Amino acid sequence: AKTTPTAKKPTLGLVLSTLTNPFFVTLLDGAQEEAKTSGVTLIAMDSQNDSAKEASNIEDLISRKVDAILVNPTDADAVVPSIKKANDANIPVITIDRAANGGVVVSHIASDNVAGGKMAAEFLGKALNGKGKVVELQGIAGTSAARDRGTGFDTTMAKEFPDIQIIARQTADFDRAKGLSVFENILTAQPMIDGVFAQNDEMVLGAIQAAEAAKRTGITFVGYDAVDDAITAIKGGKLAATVQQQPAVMGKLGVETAVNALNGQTVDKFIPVPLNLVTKENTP
Amino acid sequence: MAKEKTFNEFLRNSSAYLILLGLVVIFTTLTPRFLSLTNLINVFLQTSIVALLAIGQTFVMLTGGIDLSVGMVGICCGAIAAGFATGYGFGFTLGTYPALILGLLLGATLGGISGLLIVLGNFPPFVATLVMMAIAQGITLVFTQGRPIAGLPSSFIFWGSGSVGGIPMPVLLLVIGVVLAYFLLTCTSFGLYIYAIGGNKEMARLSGISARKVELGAYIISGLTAALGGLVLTGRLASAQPNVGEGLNLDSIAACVLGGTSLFGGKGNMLKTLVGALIMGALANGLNLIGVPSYPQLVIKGLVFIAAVTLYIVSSRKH
Amino acid sequence: MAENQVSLEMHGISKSFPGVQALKEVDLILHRGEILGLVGENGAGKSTLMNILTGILHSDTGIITLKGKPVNIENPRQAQIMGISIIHQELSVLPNLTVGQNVFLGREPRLPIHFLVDWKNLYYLAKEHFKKLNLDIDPHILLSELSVAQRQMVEVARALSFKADIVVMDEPTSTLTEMEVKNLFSLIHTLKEQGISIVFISHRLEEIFRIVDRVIVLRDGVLVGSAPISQVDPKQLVMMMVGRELKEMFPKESLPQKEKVLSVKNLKRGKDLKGVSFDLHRGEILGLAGLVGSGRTFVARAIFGADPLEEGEIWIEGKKVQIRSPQEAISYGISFLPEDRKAQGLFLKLPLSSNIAITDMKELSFLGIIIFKKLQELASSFVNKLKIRTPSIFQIVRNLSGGTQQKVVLAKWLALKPKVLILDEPTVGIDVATKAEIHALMNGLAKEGVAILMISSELPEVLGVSDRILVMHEGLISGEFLRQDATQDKIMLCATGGANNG
Amino acid sequence: MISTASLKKGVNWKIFLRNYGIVISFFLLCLALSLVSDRFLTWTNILNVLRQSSINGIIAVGMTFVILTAGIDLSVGSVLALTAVVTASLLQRGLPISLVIITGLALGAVLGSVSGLLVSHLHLFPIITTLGMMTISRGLALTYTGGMPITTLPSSFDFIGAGSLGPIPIPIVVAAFIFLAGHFILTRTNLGLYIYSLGDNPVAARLSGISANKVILFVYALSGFLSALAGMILIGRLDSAAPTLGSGYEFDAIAAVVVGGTSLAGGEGNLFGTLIGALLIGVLNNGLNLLNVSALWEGVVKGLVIAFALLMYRAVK
Ligand SMILES: Nc1ncnc2c1ncn2[C@@H]1O[C@H](COP(=O)(O)OP(=O)(O)OP(=O)(O)O)[C@@H](O)[C@H]1O
Ligand SMILES: Nc1ncnc2c1ncn2[C@@H]1O[C@H](COP(=O)(O)OP(=O)(O)OP(=O)(O)O)[C@@H](O)[C@H]1O
Ligand SMILES: [Mg+2]
Ligand SMILES: [Mg+2]
Repeated sequence: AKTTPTAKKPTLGLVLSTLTNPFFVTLLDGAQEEAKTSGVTLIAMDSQNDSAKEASNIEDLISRKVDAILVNPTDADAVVPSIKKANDANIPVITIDRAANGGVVVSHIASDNVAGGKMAAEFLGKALNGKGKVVELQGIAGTSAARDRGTGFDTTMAKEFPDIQIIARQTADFDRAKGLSVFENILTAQPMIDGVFAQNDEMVLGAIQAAEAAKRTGITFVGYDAVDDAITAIKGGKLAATVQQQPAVMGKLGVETAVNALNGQTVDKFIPVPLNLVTKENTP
Repeated sequence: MAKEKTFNEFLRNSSAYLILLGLVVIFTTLTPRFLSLTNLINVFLQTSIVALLAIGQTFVMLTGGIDLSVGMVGICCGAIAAGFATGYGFGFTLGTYPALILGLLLGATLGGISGLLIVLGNFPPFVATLVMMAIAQGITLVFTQGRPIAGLPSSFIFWGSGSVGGIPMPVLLLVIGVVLAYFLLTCTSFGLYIYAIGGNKEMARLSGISARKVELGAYIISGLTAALGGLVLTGRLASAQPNVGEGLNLDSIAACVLGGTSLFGGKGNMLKTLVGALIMGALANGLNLIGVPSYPQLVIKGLVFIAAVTLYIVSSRKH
Repeated sequence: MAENQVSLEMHGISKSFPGVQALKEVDLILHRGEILGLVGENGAGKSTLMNILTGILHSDTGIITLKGKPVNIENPRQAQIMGISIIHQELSVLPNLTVGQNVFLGREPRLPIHFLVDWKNLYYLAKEHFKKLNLDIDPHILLSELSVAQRQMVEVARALSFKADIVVMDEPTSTLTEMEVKNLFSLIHTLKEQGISIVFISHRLEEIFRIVDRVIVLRDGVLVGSAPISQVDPKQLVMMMVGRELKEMFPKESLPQKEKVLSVKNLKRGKDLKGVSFDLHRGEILGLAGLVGSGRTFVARAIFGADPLEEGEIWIEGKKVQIRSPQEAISYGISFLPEDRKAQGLFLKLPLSSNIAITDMKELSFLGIIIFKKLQELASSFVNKLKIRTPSIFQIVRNLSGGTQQKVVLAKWLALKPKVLILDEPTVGIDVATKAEIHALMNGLAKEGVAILMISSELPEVLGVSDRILVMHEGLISGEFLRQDATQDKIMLCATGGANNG
Repeated sequence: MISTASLKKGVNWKIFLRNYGIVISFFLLCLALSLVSDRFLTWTNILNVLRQSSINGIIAVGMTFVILTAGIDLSVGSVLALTAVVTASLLQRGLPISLVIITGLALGAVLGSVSGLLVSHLHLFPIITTLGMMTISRGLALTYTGGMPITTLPSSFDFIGAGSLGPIPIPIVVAAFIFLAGHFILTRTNLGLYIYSLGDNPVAARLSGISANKVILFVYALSGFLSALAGMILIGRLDSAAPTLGSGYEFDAIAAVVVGGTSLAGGEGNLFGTLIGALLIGVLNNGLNLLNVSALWEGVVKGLVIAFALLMYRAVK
């Protein structure tokens, strides 16, 4: 790559809430690709879903005097003190996927989890013709993703499809193995299930496995995230739909925005990344 | 001969310090930023929560027990105190200080319940504190409804994010905590009994010590320091997070063990626990500074654990 | 007269454990300033009775009266407060505390701010206390650095540091040598003069006759006799204990053969062993005497591969061998009974049968699968041979009496049918009758050609059993005697280093 | 002290409770659940519970062996993950299934052996050694997969997780076999006796000529091996292998072992207790789902039930 002798190559820090979830790994991939093309150095850090580790990571980035910090917060409130620290050190901050509730943020790049939950509810409601029994598999209790997707789904269901009954809400911790065993148990408890919304694809794939093993058919499954496995499942007719956020796009936009901001351009305060409902009709 | 022995003795008594020193030297040669004042304060700051929990953990481990609930108890106390301070969930607001004190009291109570299960219910410490971990997590989730509690008064946040004379509050509290605990262990009969119980509970009982009370005391202290850690963490994150704290249990145990505390009780000391915690903090910070990606960081962390203990064991072997 | 003031009365004490009636309606009276001997076979109930007195166990029935007042002793602390202190049969000191901390544990001197320990004063008091007891131990060092005998003396020192009216001594001498015993006895006399009453338990009858005023005898948990010591002789006493007459205490028959089974040359390891050489012959019982800490145990451990050697050679049946682990030693036909049964010999949580069988599993199994019939036969045969008192061969060893446990460890090593048998204090805590049986057993083994190296701190035992006697002093062999030439005085002279100087 | 005629009886009753208390607690829990949910005592649900407990059960067998020697293995979950992703990637490359299974199991045994070697030969503390192994294995699993799950395994591999032998699902059959084999080793073989003796008194064990190092090596290798086996069943059931698999499994396994009465100090305990412990945890999870208990309350309920189950008999002493 060619470098201009005058401008020093900027260094960006990217703090991700976790790197053990494919969604964020994809986000990182998108960011790294963009970093390579635009010739910036990208330091990626993993907060392991732990707000305290996140604070440490951001402190370490400040120690390393990076030019800008991209953060995908573990939590909107918990990240605020760290953002303030970066503000004090005059390092611009961009939030990705999850917003921060305070501090000065140059730009926020995200798709809306509440809207995603709503999207899933609307699809499932229509698919069931507005009536039936639905199970919701929840993510790790206390995480914002679980909260927001749940809120979007629940309020929409209650408002738009009053005849649909949510007969069980159980957590499976965003985990496929737990999705499998929890749904096995729910299948035993509930003789009639028409639809399932899982707050991520991992859980829904586990649930599908359970339903197949129990030979229970006629259940409409809806997931969230559109991971590769889920797309395959949609193609195979096992999964009805999944809400696609575009993590790679988020990562790419994050780096782009940071570079633009460092170059003195004005950037939008909020850069939305559109959501997509992937169904059999529009599988990529 | 005699010289060799004393050298071995020196190694054995100070292997934890040597490992820390080794890490510092390695990271300093790899990146000049490591040894800067701000970064050293960072290391202490990042270590402080785990180290606070490790204080109480040391008491418990010295009696031959283990406390798996420290992380969750800390989070629970942080959440309840945040509730009192903001009115969330309670519908009324107390001042920051009453809230903090109630948080600490809650920690002592939860620790005390674990202790009672152990000394009266005859539970193995592992199970009793595992149960307490589940219950503390449950209380937190039910109380917060799974949402973080934000909007804390700044006087509350100060305890985790503020600083006095350039020294962050968590570090200050840690230093005070370690000094107090060190004093308690070395200068009081309670401290002596803690070691005695860890050596052999039955024999301590035969010596006329009320072993149950002392053991109970250790768990209460553990609950108390867990609460302190939780409150500081809440201040540091400017919000009570229902979902952190899972890793804190093993980290606090690891800090004790890296500092040379025996899992079978009776051996260990407070300063070395602090050093054990600093080893982990310095490692995480240093690896971040030199830019090791996150997955290999895990591998390196594991290797350093094993190497550290190897050094300790090999140096303490009698010949 | 003060002597006749009753200080303690235990009346109708019964106690049962699952499967065992340990005590049946036992009565005990202790006068002020009296030294009461409590004797009986292993498992007779002596320790159980004393544990009830000191609040460690609770009796099923019975009344305890202290100075005329009935009392209820709930726990050890209460017993201490009532002026009863005990030296436990098993070491009950804490290895990771210092000597001084051990002595004053639970009663540390305090600073004016009450919860602070006055360490300086504590160590000062400990030192003063040790001076009174004629003990040369630094109170600052960790207990784990002491030898077993020294630990026992710390235990004694601890019991005597209470302001007690009654001191119970449950086999205080079992790990002590002559010197310390003498020391202890003069202490006991001092206590007696101060009006303190003492219950003294020992399996060494000569000690009973030397020190006690009156003796009571337990057999199978029943009180079978009580008499002033002046009115009984050893034979009668033994008869009361075992219920039949015993013949010679140390019968000695075998004649050593000349064939060398084990030779060690110039064993060296730091200051513990400074060059030890000797030969052991087929069918010979070689006694190894010496003071506590003279290094006898190290010789045994070195031969058995338990500690690495710095220098030296070991020859077995004329072949030089390298022994780096107990496993290798066992493969050469060496057995080693360690001195500390609890720490090095027993599996307390396992049943008696497993404890005995464990060294011999290759014989007792097929393709690694245990043949239980054989295992049980082996265990039963040793239970019979050594008269091990147990409700069944599946009894958990923790629940056996002290002396019985010692028999279990011994059985474990005999089960191996060794060529060379090393016994480190083999009869510690074993009653007279069984001791005679063990000695007979040793003689029998020697006759069959087993070479035995016996370490013992009990000189009469060494003199009675050995064909030849080696004496150690500070890591070196300081004397050698044939059976017929040895006397207590000669051995003591070598053991204290006197022979080298003069 | 007055004689109490009932005391002798009382002693036996206490011993009975101490030995079988966990079984009684377990049946009481089952009874309670069958009263509140008519779905609980159905054949499918019983199979469910057994199948879900089988993975934890298999790991807990290895954990019991390790804990009996006074050790502990925190690395089981990560070893499971590492062996699972390696197995899955070999399967995707189209290697013959039997070969892949053998390789995976061998890898588990090797990883366990590394911990075992460190514990036995260098005398490192088991907890920190296996904690190190835990982070190393997790790191390797993540590095190897780049953090992404390996998906769509050949369907012929499904039988391990989803197949059944007659009416009994394969995972249950495997777990039953492992429990029986483990029980046999512990109670009927030299090795079993050596394991108990080593946990009871390592000094005496060494002096008794037991090759302590080999025994320790064996238990950790077994623990790794069984973690790998559990991992295969898991990926067979899930039809995918994520590097995050098995996190937290160490606690479930240790809980099963300890709730089942095995002492963390070693030398005391048995696999029957572990079996009941694993089933208790399995039934509890199942019951929480059947009764649709909210995620927020799950922790409290779980903690209280386990505490209550143990209080039933632990407090009598
Ligand atoms: N905790 C226990 N559980 C079961 N049985 C026990 C227990 N403690 C002691 N016993 C049994 O009670 C009997 C008396 O034991 P005790 O220890 O009092 O004997 P002792 O006279 O002190 O013998 P020794 O001379 O060997 O020390 C023995 O048969 C012993 O096995
Ligand atoms: N198993 C052991 N391992 C290490 N050191 C030991 C062991 N046994 C004894 N020692 C130490 O060895 C030193 C001297 O040995 P020891 O006192 O056993 O000699 P001894 O002549 O056999 O006397 P004793 O009659 O007490 O056995 C003591 O300081 C003691 O602590
Ligand atoms: Mg006794
Ligand atoms: Mg000795």
